[in-house]
Amino acid sequence: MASKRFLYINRKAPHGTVYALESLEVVLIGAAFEQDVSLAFIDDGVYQLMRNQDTTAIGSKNFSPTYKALGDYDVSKIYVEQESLETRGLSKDDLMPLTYEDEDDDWAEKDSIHIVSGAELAEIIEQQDVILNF
Amino acid sequence: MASKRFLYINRKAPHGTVYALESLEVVLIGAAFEQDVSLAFIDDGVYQLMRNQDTTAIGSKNFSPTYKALGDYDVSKIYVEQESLETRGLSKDDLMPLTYEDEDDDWAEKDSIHIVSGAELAEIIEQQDVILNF
Amino acid sequence: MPVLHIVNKSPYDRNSLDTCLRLARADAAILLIEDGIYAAQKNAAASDKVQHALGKHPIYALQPDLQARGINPDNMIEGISLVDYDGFVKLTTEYDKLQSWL
Amino acid sequence: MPVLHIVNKSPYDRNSLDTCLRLARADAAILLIEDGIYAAQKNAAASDKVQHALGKHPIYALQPDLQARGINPDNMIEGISLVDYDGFVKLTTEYDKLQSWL
Amino acid sequence: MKFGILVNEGPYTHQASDSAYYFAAAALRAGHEIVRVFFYHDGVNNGTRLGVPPQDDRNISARWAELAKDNDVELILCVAAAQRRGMLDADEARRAGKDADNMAPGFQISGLGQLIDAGIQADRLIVFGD
Amino acid sequence: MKFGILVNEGPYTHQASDSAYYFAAAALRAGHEIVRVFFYHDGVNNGTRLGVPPQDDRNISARWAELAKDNDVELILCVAAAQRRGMLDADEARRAGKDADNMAPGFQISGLGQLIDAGIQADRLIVFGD
Repeated sequence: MASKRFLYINRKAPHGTVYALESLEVVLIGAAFEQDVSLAFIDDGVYQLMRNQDTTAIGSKNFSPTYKALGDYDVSKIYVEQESLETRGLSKDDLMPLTYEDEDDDWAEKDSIHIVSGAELAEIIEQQDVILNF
Repeated sequence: MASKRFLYINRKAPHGTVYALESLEVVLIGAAFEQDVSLAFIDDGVYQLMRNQDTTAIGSKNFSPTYKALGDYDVSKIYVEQESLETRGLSKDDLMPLTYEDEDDDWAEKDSIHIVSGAELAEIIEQQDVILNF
Repeated sequence: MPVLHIVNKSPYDRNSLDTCLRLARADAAILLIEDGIYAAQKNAAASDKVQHALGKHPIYALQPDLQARGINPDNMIEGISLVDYDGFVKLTTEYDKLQSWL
Repeated sequence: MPVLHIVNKSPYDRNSLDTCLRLARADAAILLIEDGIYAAQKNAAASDKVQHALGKHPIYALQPDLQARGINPDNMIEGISLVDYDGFVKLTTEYDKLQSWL
Repeated sequence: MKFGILVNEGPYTHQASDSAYYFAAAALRAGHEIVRVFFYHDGVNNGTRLGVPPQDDRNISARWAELAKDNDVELILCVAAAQRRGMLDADEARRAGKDADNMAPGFQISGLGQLIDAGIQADRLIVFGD
Repeated sequence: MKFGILVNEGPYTHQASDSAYYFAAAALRAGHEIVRVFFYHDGVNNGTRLGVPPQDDRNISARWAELAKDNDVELILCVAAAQRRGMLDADEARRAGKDADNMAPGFQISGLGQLIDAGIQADRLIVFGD
């Protein structure tokens, strides 16, 4: 069967609701299906990638380090909308570095995060076969 | 025991979520406790009072006629914020008429709905003992 | 074939309609369902941006959700088309990508 | 004694902070919890209105929620006070009306 | 055409499950196939057999089960989301050492892979949620 | 000081139940009394005894029950909201003709009047929700 293009759209902040955590669980399971996978972080979804999240004092699971494992699951197309970052006073430096090893380039370590404009993201959305929202 | 002032604040649209319905259930049960009861409708909460709601085609319970029974339960202080109406292009004529019979005025039928400014509503909030949000 | 954007939240409570309008390409359609149908009402604070969006996108609203909420079709912004659930299904066959702005 | 307003939603997703600021009297305090703490970040789109509100209201933010979300106290708007859960309880004893903007 | 449906919210609190149900019914009416309805997050709570809604209200779980039976549609609850929230079938209950289970006939518990598979099998995957 | 606490959301999906728990623990630590925790809407789902959260995550229902036991706090689930959502104790299950129940020890089912009563009894009623 030909592979399909799956896009996971993340628009919700982490911790206030469970959607970010349970969305990440789908991405990790889905990686085994060898489809073409992309993740988009839009609006409050960009907060999911913030550095230095520490949930000790609210007692819930700190799943944020798991994003760093996405590269190992061959999930390396991570799109973050520029306008969503700007609205929140954030830049790429505020986000965790997410990388993957490019097997077509002698396993060089490369950046998974692509900061994109709304127009670019609109085009990425249109290229998909399956769009998942949580 | 001295009676307390209870304010129910309704900020959510009906039907999309169950909060409006379950909030109304509390008000009706609470009426038996002979406390001083007020209801405020703010933001999308004003949609709860729209005329002509008909849920036949979405299959859920149409609880909107129940608001008309509030007067019979001695719930007659219903505050609707003017700015919330204006933002949504609504006026009092778009809302169901809600009335009560005033026992101190020979059971004259009177209007329960008071359209208030934000400043007036802020003062009403400050006069309460217990504020319930759903 | 292009994208059908589905918006189910009130434009006064959440940012989902705004984000949808920011990210919908000119060939995409928009369907308002559940509390999203409040965006279809005319003479309201969100009406101008919806009116403007009608120049770029076909916009549909789910009639059962309008009726449930007491929004009279006469009070709808002109140019928005009403569909029932059969029409909703038909739209999802005509557009091959479905994006729900949850 | 006046009102403690509690806001638990992001100012970019919902309208609850805006409504809180519209309806909070000058003697009221505001506590940001859960996703509400994103309003405490400086140099962001909501910072100006929060800064302005600080002229009228004491504003508090729940430190455990900031820490969970990776917001560094250095990136907080100056004048907002951090409280832990013990401080949260203390605030609710000092203000005698509690209004949660759900 | 083949549809997959994802339901992210539980019964009664959000309209998502109602909207998904009416969409599913209309799709079947139009002659389409529904390859699977996948319930995730609080959506797993749609699978309870213990609900006792008021007489004058709909029974959301029973309605889903009936639609599935009449049209041979798979109703899948995500196992991880279901365990977290206390939605168990007899097998899961036994495995977890619980003294009761609460899942309704017509629903099945399975893994998240079934959601990805629905995306692969279906011509359209549609999501209903909050 | 006497506190009443209203929890409008279920476990795990929204932070409301966690925030309410930490607030309650801090109030008790400070020597305050909690007259009642009332669970309404999806909040009733906090009362399940069938939850099987992952090993590395908190058990929200068990944590509430323990706090209540150690500090003699009433945990009340609204009966109407609970019936709608399939959260039953043994009595409710029998009355409704159901073959199982799912409520955890430490929780009780009662009417909405208990919420109003909490508002009357308590010096402060605080609401946690979505």
